[in-house]
Amino acid sequence: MAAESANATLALPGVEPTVGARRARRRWPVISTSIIAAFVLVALLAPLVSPADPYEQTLRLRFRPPVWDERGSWQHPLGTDRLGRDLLARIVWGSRVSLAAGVITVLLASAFGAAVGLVAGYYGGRVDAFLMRVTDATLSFPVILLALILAVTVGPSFTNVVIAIAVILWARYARVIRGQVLTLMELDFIAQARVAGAGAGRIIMRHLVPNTMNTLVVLVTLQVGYVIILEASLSFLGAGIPPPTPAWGSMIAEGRDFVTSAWWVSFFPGLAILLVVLAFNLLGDWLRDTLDPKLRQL
Amino acid sequence: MAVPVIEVKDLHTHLVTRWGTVKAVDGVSFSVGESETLGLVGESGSGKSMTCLSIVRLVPRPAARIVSGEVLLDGEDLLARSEREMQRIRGRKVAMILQDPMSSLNPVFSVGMQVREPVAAYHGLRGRALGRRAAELLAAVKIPSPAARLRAFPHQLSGGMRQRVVGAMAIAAPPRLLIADEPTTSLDLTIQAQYLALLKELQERHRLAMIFVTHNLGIVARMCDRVAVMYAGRIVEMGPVRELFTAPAHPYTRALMESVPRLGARRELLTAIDGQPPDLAKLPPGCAFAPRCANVMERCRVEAPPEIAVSAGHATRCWLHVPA
Amino acid sequence: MIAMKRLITFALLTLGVTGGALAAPRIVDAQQKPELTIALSSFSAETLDPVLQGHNVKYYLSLMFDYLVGTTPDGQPSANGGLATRWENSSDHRRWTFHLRKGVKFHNGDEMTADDVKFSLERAMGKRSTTGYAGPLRTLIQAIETPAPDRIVIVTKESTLIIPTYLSRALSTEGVVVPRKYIEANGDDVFARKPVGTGPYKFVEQVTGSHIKMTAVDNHWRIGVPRYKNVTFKLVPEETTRIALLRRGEVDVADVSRERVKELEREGFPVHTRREEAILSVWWVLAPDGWPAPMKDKRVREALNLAVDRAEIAQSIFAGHADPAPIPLGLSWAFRDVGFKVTPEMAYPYDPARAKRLLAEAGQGSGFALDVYAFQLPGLPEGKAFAEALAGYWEKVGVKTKLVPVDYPAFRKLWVDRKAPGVVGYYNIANRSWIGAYALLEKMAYGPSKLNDTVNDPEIDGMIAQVMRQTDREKINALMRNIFTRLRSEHYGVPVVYLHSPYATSKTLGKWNPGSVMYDLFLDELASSK
Amino acid sequence: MIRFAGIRILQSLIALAILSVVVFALARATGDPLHMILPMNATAEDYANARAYLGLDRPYVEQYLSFVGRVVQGDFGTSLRARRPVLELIQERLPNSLRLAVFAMTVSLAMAFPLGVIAAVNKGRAVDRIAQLISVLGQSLPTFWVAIVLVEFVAGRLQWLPAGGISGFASYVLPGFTLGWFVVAGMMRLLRSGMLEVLDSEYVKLARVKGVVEYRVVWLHALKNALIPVVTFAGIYFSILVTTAIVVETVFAWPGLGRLAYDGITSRDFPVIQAVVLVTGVIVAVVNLCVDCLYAVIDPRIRYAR
Repeated sequence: MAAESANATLALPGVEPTVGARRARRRWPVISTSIIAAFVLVALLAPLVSPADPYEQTLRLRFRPPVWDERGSWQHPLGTDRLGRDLLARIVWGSRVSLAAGVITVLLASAFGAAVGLVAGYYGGRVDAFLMRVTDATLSFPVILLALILAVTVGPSFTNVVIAIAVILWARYARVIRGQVLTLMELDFIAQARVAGAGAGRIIMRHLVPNTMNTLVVLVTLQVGYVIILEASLSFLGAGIPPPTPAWGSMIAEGRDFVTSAWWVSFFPGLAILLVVLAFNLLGDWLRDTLDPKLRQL
Repeated sequence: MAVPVIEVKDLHTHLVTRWGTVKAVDGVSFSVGESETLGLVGESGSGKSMTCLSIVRLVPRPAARIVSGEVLLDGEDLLARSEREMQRIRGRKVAMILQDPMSSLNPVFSVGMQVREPVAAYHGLRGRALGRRAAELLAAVKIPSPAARLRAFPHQLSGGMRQRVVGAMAIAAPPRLLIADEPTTSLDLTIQAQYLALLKELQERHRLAMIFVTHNLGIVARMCDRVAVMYAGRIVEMGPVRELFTAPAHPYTRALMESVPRLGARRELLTAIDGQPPDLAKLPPGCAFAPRCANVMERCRVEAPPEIAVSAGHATRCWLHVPA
Repeated sequence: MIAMKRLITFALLTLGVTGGALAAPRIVDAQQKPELTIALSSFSAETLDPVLQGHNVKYYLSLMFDYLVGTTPDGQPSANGGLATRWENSSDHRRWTFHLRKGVKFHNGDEMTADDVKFSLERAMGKRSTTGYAGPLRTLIQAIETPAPDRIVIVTKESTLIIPTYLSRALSTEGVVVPRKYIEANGDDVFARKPVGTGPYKFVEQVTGSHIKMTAVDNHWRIGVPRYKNVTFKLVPEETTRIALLRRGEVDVADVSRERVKELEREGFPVHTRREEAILSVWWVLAPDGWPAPMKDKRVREALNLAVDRAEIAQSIFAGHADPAPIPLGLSWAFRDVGFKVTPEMAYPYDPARAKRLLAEAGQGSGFALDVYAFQLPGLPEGKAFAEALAGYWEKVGVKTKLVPVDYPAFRKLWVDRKAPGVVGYYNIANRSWIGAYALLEKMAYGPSKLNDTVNDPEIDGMIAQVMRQTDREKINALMRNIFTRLRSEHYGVPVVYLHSPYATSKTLGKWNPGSVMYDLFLDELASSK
Repeated sequence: MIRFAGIRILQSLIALAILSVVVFALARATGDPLHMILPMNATAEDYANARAYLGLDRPYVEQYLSFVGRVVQGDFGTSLRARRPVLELIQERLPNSLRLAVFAMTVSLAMAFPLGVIAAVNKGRAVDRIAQLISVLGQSLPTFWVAIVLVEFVAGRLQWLPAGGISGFASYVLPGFTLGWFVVAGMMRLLRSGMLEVLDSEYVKLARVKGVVEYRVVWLHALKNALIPVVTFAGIYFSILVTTAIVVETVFAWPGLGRLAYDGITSRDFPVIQAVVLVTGVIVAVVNLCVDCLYAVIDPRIRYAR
C-alpha cells in the first residue's frame, strides 16, 4: 500500500483504520480449495493411500478405539467399526463414493435443469408455462420420499441414489436459470442478436449460456455439499448407498447407536463430511461474491 | 463577511483501492456564509462529491478514510465529534440532497413515513401534529395535494416530484448548511428550472448556506455566488462567479468556459480538453493538470503551484500567475 | 414498520424461553407412580382390531382383551388366565366344550356370553380377518354351538387336539373375544378405532406413530386391583431416544439392542431378558420345482453350515446375548413340550476346512455364486451387519457371495414367488410352544400348497400331515421329534443363533417376568396385585 | 390481485394433477402391499380375495379414476395397513408437523436474521467470518447426527429437555432446533448478500444523511428491502420442513407427516403414499401463494405490478 501522506494520520475519532477488510475479499479461499483438493486426491489415489482393505472383516477386532486410546493400535489408527473393518480405509474409499455421488448428481441435475431453464426462459409463452408447471410439480415432490420409493422398488444402489436426488434437484436449477434468462432477454444485446439473424440455438449457446454460467457454477458448488448430506440422511433411512460399499453417509448411519460407546465410528466420517461440505459451501459463497453478487436466489 | 456557516481547512480524504491509495480530496479549503451558495465544479472523479461526504462524515467505509484537516460548522469542528454526535448533526444542521431522485427514496416505505421520520426526530412531534407538519413541508416544496402524496409510494411519483420530497426532507429542521450533490442532473430541463428556483426560494426563506455540486456551468451561473473549480482532488481556482466567467485565471477553468456554447458568440469550433482525466492513484508530480494544460511550463511538471490570490476573494493554483 | 422489530423480539423471546426451559429441574425418578409407560421400537401395524394384524401386536392387545383359553407366562395353558374356566373334549376328539367364566363384563358394560365367543370366532375366520393361524381353524371347524350362555361347543370335521391351544393366548389372536352387540351396532371401522374388550385395561386414546393409552378397569378377575392406573405404549423408533427416555424416568420399560445392555447395566438399570425369544434362521429360496442346483446336494448344505462361526457371531454381532442354534427351524420352547433332547454332537462345529472338502466332493471346489439378501427387521437391528458377516464367512470357504440390499417385503416377494432360486434370506422367527412350532413347520417346511416352503422334503411332509389328525399326544410328540431330527440330518437351512431380547426397565419397576410367549410381554402380570 | 391469485391456483391445480399421476404410478411400483398384510401362510386364494376386498384387482386406469374422484371430495381411501381412512391419519399427523415446522422456522429466523445482518454490516471482518461459519455448520452436518447427539447428551445425560414425543413446549425445543439450524445457512447467506446490496443504495445513504439512527437504518430501512429472497427461501423450506422431516421425526419419535410417509412406503400402503404426496403438493402450493402475497406486503411495487 502506498506510504501514508507526509503529515501523520490524525487519529480521528469515529474514523478507524480498517486494513484487514480490504484484503479479505480478494483472497482466493485457500482453505476451502485445499480441503477439496486434498479429498479429491485421496479419492483418486484411494488404492495407494488406504492402509487396509475396506471390506475385510475381523469380528474379533470389533469396535477397536483409535490409536491414542490405550486399547487402540497403529494397525487401525482411527479404530474399527462394528464388523471390525478399518475405519481409516473405509473413510479413504468412502471419499471416492461420497464425492462421486455429490458431483455426479449435481452435474446431472444442473445440466438438465439449466437446459429446461434456458428453453423455458428463451421461448416463454406456453412452453415456459408448461415447463414451469412440471418444475412446480417436481419441486413439490419430496426428495427423500422419491429416494425411498426407488430404494424400495429396485433396491438401494449408488445409481438409484444419484437418480432419485437428480430427478428432484434439477427443478431448482431450472427455476433459477429461467429467472436469469428472463432478465437477460430484456437486455438489448439479445434483440440485436435476433436482428442479426441468429437462430435460437446460437443465441442460447453464444449469449445465454455464458451469462448464466456464473450462476450455474455457484449453484453447483453450493449443492454438492447438500447432496452429500442428503445421501447421509437417506442412509439413515436405509435408502442410501447400501452396505458393504464404504460411503461416509452410511458409515455415520451405522455408527449412530454407539454415539457414546464407540463414538469414533460415526465421528470421523462425520468430520470428513463436515470438512468437505464446509469447503464446498465456503467456496460457493466466495464464487458468488466474486462471480455473481447479484445472485439472490439459492 | 459574518462568521462562515461552514469552513473547511486543508481537508485530506484518502481512498484505499486495489490500485493503491487514491488521494480523493488532497488539501481542500473553503468557507460558505449564510444565504451564500458556493458552486463546486469539476469533471467526475475530481473529488467534489467526496468533499461533501467528508463534511457529513459519511465516506464509504471501509475503503475511504478522512486523513486530516478541519471542518468547522459554526466554528465547531465536525471531524472531532463522536459518531453519536455526528448522527444528531446530520439532517438537523447539515442537510443533503442526492443526485438520483429515482433511488433516493426507500421504495418499500410510503412517502409519508419517510418525511415524518426526520420531522419526528427533529421536532419531537407525534400523531396529527406530525402529519400536519409533514403536509406543510410538502406544500413548501410546491407538491400539489400533499396529504394524498403522503400516502403514496415513491414508485408512484415522477422524478421531479420525488426530488421535491427529498428537498422537503432536507429543510425539515431547517438546517444551517444544505449540500446539493447534482440534484437536477437526472431531471429534464423544464423540471430542472423549477427545482432550481425552488432551492433558491428555500435558501432565502431559511437563510441556508448552500454548497451546489455540479458539472453544469449554466446552473453555476444561475445559482452560485462563488465557484470553486476542482481538479484531481484539489481546488485549482476559486472566486466570485462573475469573475470566473469573465476572467478565468486557471487554464483548466478557461478551457471549461470555452467548452460551453455562448448565446450570440461567433460560431466557431468549441474547444474540447484533450487527454484523459488524471489517474488519481498515480498523480504526476507538480500540477495535476500539466499533462493537459495548453500553456504548460517546465515548472508545472516539477512543482505543485501554491495558492496565489489573483484579486480580492479570487485565488488560483497556477504558475502563470506567480510573480516571476 | 415496527413489524420487523416485533418479529425479531419474538424470536429472541423464544430463545429466551428456551433458555428458561433449559434450566427446568430434572424430572425426579418417580417411585410407585400410577403411570406405566412402555417404549417400543416398532408397533408393527398399530391396529387395535385383533383380526387385523394378529400375533405381532399381542403385547398391547393382551391388556385390552381376554382370550378364550388363558396361558401362563411360560406358555402353559391355565384355567385362571382366560375366559374358559374348564374345557374338555369328546372321546372322538371332535367336540370341544368350553365352560365360560360368569359375571365378566365388556368395557361398555355389556355382559360377556357364549354368543360373543361364537361371534368372535366366526369373525376371526371371516373374510376381513388376516390373522396368522385362522387357516387351520377354517379347514377344521365344522360348527359352533352355544347350548347355554356360559357354555360353548366347537365341532371339528376331524379329530384333533389343536383347538384349545389355537384359541389360547400362547399362539395368536384368533381366541380373542370381542363384543358382538357393540360391533354389530357400530360396525367394524368404529370398533377398529375405539376397541371394546374384557381385558384389565380399557382403551383411551391412540395417535398412530406416537402412542396408545389405556386406563385400568377398577377390578379385574385376572389381575385384581391393578397397580398402575394408566398404561401407555410409546412408539420410539430410535434406540438412543428410548435410552434417553429411560434415563429421564419418562419411560419404565424399553426394548434395547443387545449392544447397549452392558452400558445400561453399568448405570444400574435392571435388564430383563427374554431368553431365546427368537431363532435367527437362514434358508435358501426354493425353485418352483424344488431344490435349486448347488443346494440340492446335501453336502453343500452341510458345508455352508460348517463354514459359519456361530460362537463368534453370538459374541461379536449380538454382544454375547445369543447362543448357537443347532436345529434348522428348531424352536427351543417347543423342544420342552415334545421332549426333544438336543445332543452335543447335533451342534454345528466351526470347521471351514471340512466345509471346503465337502464343497470339493460336491464338485463345487471352485466355489459358486450365492446372493445373500440383507435387510433390517423389527427386533433385529443387527440384520444388515449379520448378513455382511455371513457373506464374509462363506467368502472364506470360496463361495462367491454378493450382498443384495433390499427391504424385507421385497425379499419376501422373491421368496414367495420363487423368482430367485438359491438366494439366501433370514428371519428372527419368534420362539413358541409346540402347537406354534407345529403351525410354523406347517408353513415353512410343508410342501403341498404352501408358498413359504423352504424344505420340500416328502418324508417331512408326510409326518406333518399326520400331526394334524393325531389325537394321541405321545404320537404327536414322537412325530415332532422325528421332524426336527430329519431337518437337522438333512441340513435343511442354516440355524444361526437363539437371540435373547433384553428389555431395560426403570430402577423402581420391581419384579417382572416377561415370560416366553410369542409377542407377549405379560405386562398384566406386572400390573397384577394378585 | 384476485385475478393473479386465480391464475396461481389454476397453475397449482395443473401441477397437482401431474403429481397425482406420477405418485399413483410410483406407489404401485413399490411392490405388492399384501405381503405385508397377509400372514406367512396365506394361500394364493387368500391373496386373491384380499386383492378383491381391497379393490386392487381392478385395472389401473379404473383405480386411478376412482382414486382421483374420491380425492376431490377429500376421501383419500383407506390405509391398507392400518385399515383406517387415510384422511383421519393425516388429520392426526399434520398438525404435529405444522407446529414443529413453525417452531423450527422461528428458530431459523431467530438465528439467520441477526447472523445475516451482522455479517453484512461487518462485511469481511472477523464477525462476518464467524457468522458464516456458524450458519454453514448447520448445513454441513447430517440432521440425524445432530439429532442423535442432542438426544444422547442434552436429553439423556444432562436431562435438561424431554427426549422424545410431544409433551408440551419443551419437547419442541430439540427437534425444532435440529430442523431450524439446517435451514439457517441458506437463509443467512441470502439475507447477507441482499443486505450488502441494499446498504450500498442511495436511499440508505439518504437515510443516514437525514440523521436516522444507524440501527434503524440497518434494521428497518435496509432490512425490509432485503427480505424478498429470504421470504422465497423460507417458503420453499417451510413446506420441506412440514412434509419430509422424516429423519427428525424418527429420532424424536414425533408423529408427523414424514414418518407417516416413511411407514407408508415401507409397507407399500398405496393410499397413504398417494395421500401424503398430494398433501405435500397442496402445502407447497398454499405456501407459495402465501409467499407471493407476502411479496406484495413487503414490496408495494409488486402489489401494483401484477
